[in-house]
Amino acid sequence: MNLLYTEVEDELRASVADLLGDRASPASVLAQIDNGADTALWRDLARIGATSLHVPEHLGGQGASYRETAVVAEELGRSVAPVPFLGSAILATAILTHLADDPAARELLTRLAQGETTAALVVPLSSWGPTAGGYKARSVADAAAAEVLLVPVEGTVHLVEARHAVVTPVTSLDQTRPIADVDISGAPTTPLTGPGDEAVHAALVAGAGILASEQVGVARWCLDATVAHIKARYQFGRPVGSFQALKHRVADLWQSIVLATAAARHAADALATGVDVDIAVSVAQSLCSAVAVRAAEECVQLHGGIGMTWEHPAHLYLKRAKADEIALGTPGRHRATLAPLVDLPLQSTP
Amino acid sequence: MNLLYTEVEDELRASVADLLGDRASPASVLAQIDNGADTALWRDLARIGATSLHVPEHLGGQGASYRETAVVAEELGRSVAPVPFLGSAILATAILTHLADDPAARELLTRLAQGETTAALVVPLSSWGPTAGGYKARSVADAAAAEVLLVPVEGTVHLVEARHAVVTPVTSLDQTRPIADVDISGAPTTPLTGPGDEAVHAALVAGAGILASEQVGVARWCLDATVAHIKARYQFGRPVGSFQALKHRVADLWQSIVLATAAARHAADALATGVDVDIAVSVAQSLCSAVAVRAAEECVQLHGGIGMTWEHPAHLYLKRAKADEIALGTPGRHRATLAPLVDLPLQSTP
Amino acid sequence: MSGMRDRVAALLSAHDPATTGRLEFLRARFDAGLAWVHFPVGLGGLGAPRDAQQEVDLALAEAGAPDNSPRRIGIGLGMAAPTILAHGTEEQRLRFLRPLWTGEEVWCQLFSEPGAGSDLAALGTRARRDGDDWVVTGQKVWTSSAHNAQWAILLARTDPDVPKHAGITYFVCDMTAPGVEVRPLRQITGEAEFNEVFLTGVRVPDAHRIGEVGAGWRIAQTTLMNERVAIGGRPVPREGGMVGVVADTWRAHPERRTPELHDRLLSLWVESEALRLAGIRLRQQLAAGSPGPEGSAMKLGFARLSQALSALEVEFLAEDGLRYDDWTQRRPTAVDFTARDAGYRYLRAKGNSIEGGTSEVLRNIIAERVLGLPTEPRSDKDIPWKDLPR
Amino acid sequence: MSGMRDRVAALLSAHDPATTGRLEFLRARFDAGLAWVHFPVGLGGLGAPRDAQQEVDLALAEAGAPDNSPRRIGIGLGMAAPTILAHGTEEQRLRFLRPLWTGEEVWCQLFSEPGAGSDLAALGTRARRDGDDWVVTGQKVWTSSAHNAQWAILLARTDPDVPKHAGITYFVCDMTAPGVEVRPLRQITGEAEFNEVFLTGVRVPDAHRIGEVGAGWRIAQTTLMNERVAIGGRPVPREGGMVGVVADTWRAHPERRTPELHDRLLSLWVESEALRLAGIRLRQQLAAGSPGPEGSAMKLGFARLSQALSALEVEFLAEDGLRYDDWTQRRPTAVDFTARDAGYRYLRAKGNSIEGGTSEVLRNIIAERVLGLPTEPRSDKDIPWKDLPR
Repeated sequence: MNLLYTEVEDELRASVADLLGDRASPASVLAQIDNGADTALWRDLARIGATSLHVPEHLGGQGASYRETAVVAEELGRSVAPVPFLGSAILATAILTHLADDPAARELLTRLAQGETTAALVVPLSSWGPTAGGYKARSVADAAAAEVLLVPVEGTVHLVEARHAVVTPVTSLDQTRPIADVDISGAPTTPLTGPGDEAVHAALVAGAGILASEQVGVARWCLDATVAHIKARYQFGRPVGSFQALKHRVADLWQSIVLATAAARHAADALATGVDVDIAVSVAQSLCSAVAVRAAEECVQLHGGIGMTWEHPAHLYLKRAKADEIALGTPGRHRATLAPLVDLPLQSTP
Repeated sequence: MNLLYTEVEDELRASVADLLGDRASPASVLAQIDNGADTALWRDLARIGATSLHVPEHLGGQGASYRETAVVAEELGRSVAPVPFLGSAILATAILTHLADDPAARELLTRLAQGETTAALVVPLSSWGPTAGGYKARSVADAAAAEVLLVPVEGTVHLVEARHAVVTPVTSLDQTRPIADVDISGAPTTPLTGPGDEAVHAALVAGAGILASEQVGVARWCLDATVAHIKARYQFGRPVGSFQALKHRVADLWQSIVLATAAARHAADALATGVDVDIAVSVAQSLCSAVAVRAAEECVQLHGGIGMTWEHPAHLYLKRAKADEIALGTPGRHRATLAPLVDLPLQSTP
Repeated sequence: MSGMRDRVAALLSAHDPATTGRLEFLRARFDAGLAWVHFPVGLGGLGAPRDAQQEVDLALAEAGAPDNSPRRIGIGLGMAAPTILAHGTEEQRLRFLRPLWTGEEVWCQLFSEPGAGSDLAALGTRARRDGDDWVVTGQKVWTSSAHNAQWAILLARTDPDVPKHAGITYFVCDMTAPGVEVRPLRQITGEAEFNEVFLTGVRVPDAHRIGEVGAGWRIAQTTLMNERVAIGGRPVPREGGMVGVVADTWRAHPERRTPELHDRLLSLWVESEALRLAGIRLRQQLAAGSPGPEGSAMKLGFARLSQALSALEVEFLAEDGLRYDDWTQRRPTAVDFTARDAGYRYLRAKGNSIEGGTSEVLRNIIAERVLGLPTEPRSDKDIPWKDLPR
Repeated sequence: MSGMRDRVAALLSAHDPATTGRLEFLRARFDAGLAWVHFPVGLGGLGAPRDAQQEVDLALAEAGAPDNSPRRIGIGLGMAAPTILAHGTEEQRLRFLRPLWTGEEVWCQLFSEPGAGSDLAALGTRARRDGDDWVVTGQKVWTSSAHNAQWAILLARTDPDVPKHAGITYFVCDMTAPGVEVRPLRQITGEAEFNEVFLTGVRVPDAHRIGEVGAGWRIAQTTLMNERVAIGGRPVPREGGMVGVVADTWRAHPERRTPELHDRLLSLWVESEALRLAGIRLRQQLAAGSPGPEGSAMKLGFARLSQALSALEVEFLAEDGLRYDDWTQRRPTAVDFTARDAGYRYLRAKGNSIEGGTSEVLRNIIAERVLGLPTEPRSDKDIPWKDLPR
């Protein structure tokens, strides 16, 4: 188990951070908030390989692992860039990787990996655990920008061209992650061979595990922004960051981010190695969801009035953190998942 | 609904506080901790009428109500005096009041009210909700000092002379509230006529409601002691109470005690009037249990090292608060009780 | 008290609400001393006890009389009026109070600044004397109703060379005067309840100064005290407010319930009920003539609970919690937690621990004024405002 | 590293653990430089990297060699030894380190005082120079092992006329000297792990002074830094520590489980696992040569979790949680959370946020040293110790 960032990962982080710093600073994200997904940025992320790290090379990917992908997720969380990373590069890609014996899956996967198109998994973003799937789904992440939809119906994943489906964008609480309602009734579909339920499960687990790293990125931005603000903001003739109550609160926040970072790294490492995956992912989701929300809430509060304004980017992180808490299982649902895995049942099995 | 303290109640509080100040200061309680119940103090409390306020005058009591009794409970909480108030003056007395059609019950009630003897209800102090009762019970409050035991068995309350029972004192976490294991197997019993289950239920409800006021008293002592300490304790050339993080913590504590006081007053008022009793009691227990524990824990922590020593009385309040949290239903059990009462069920009833 | 009933009857018989115009009725009510009975005679009151008002309001409401839309003119009623009464000249009282109460003239408050929030006394908007006028320049923020207001109560710095509390003066500012620019201030909910107000060379006649030059800070305490009382003062029924909204959401969605959320909801329900009871207790204390400091506990609790409850609601709603009703920049005149969706409640509630005094400042006040804890070492009290670090 | 294996083999062949007396073996190990390999040659070490130690310990344990009971002599190993190495004279190192490491001489620490806890630099125990000796008078507290100790590291004030940090000197004090009185200090658990130590005219030779006169505060930082490292340094398996104890209690009592406690336990389980992972991460950083500041996060988390978990356990046990195992004033030499009942764990855990630096002080340190937040205004740094308010 390696919970550190490798040198390669640090370099990757630096190049992603450079790109995002140029193209998706919080201020520029805020300015373009009504434009939906930033497809130009997405293509550039694909060009530096950041969207297909965990896809094998023979399928057009970088042949690295979820460890590296998690580093990208952290940086994307830190910038709240509106790109279809979770929906396309994680969820859809994981499904296709799992069903890669099917030539249509393989073909699409290669196109996704090369950034030529994006896809979405048609389940509500809040999904966790066995998912019924079906012809309709509400609150589907990154569906509006997707050209291809992956629709699980009765154990089989179907591939549907988005132009044949009814994709209705809805107003998203998280303004930097568009959601849509999807209805594929009557659309021509290509069923993919292979175990669909398993593929969906694997995708949700991978998504939840990588989401934890995104949440760490969100939390870190919030901590950094808060610390910078309370150093610079003077009230009562002192920087407000010299007041002990505020110092203790940001210290506690830092402490919780130390824990969240370890948990998220463990989840990414587990996804990469296949060891201890289910426990690692649900531990990370339970913890990192709560830490990101708390960090964003403290960020708004400790910015005082300015944090309540539209012009300050703090709200983008609050909305992302709150939506991420729901995404791919709430903390409570992940704890319920953990209970039997760690032999802490509510009821004894007879 | 009157949530204030009346003038009469204020006077009652003053006289009880006077007596306890003389005879049961925290230091003197601590010094006598190994002696069990303070029977001399109990007799003096009875002499000023403080132990039978809610008992009708024709049964030897003061003919007041649970409102006044709750004020006494607050003061007893504030002093952690080791007297059998909860076990005898509340639980046993409530049972007997409910079964007062029975001459034996009436006769015992009168003796209790006049402070001639004490009794105990033989159920674990942790009981809440339907109680099986039976010939044996563990962790019974105030049983070791009781002359008479009230034992619910299969819907009937039995009166048993303590000398005929096996009463085994056990070491109590709360050193100021002795507990014992009781076994009445084979002892001669006098069954009391009347609805035993109802009587036990009424006693537990009254006990839980009054306990909330005791918890408020515990919490207030802890807040007062903490504030006094941090005003007087200098570190870094300043009173530690001038450090903002500590100020905010005691402010939050004060805020929670404001809420707890209102809830406890409401429970006492409801017990006195018979209106809204079940909701008022479970609201008060859920809240006041938690507030008392937090107050005691903060008290120990904010006293620093001295709060961890045996010689400082803070630990008596910590132990009382923690035991009270369990007594007559944990906060979680009271919330479970509330759920159907306030139409917030977990499962819908079909 | 029966005197009140007679006066109400007299007003109603002289001005039948069914046939009298709204404004005419309100003016008549003011002139009858039934506007705020605890105000002096001639200024809309009768010098009666404050709690006689309830009976008057009730009787008039029963008779179908129009009210003065108190929520729309809350700042005038709650903050400007008590201040003008306490510190204004007789001329100012006569000029301002009647149209304030009838709602003919809406008021707003120009106190907070971008650089002076919790530390209001650090404010930097300058007023310089020029003949019979003051010339005011600066920027104010978090001003509700500024776009509808005729008048503002204004704090401005008239002397930067003395310590910050000593150099502030209290004015009434005409919001229609040249140099007053109001810009909507958009919030994280998307709407713009508040405004930024830019003051550029605005001329305020000295006759619109309230109190002495340099006495503004002390006078502002009257205003702010009344703000806090107003916030803690509303009675609520069981499950009133946010808890009721969230409880109803729970009841409507059995399929989304989990044991974890159940216990959290019940905890918050319990705390909301206790806060409600504490509010009742506080009002009983006020009625008994012994007001306690519990108002600050109410405000802290209200902020905490509205945030925790709305957070739980969004989480509970899961796929619906991911949605938002509308990001349009609306211009609401009052906050209504029930008219919008869960996401709005969650975001708007974040302001509850900031507006009207942050929870951090409230905790300081409780610690120092209620619990008597020592203040922190301060360096900003004795040095001239212009030399403060910022 | 293979050099280590050869040295271990050489030690074992010269001193077969099966036939060599314990003390004799430990002395031989020290003299072979295998006690603490990162110490210098001649002082029990080889000047090797710190992480070579693990291999040595493992190889010796496998060979059945006795260890030096590190928990019994933790203060000597963790605090006195690094300080003597860093700041002592060669004579002092040679005199003290060997019997310290072998456990022949137990050490304790005379730092904290009733009036100087978090603010250790305010300590008032006086040391006055008298010929070749210092004469020490004062009271120390929270001294573990004082009743078994031969030696103490001692901080005393040698100059009250300079600011508090400047007037402290670091000594080694003979605990068997006349004037040293050790009294057990009973805790809320009933037991007395710690002691109060009263020093009355205790003579300490100047040769037992560590470092310069007045340099005590700086030197003490070495000691305290090593204390913090020691606390954060133990690796734990999943469900190691308090969480495992409480999880087992949960497993043992299906009849007491409720959904509410279930979710709380799982939350704490998750946090405990994350803390464990953070500890692993911290050790991986150390091993990679880039230690982070996460040690303070570990200590904060450990205190919080041990308290929350034990509190839950007592509540879960209900009628059994009302009981306590034993109030006897025991004299344990080390804390063992597993050897006693839930009530003991609950009470003892309260100390985890106080001992070795309170959680409040830790938060200050994190805020200032990790996050770079400004210090509070301080008045106590520049005035003579004797003039400090107290």
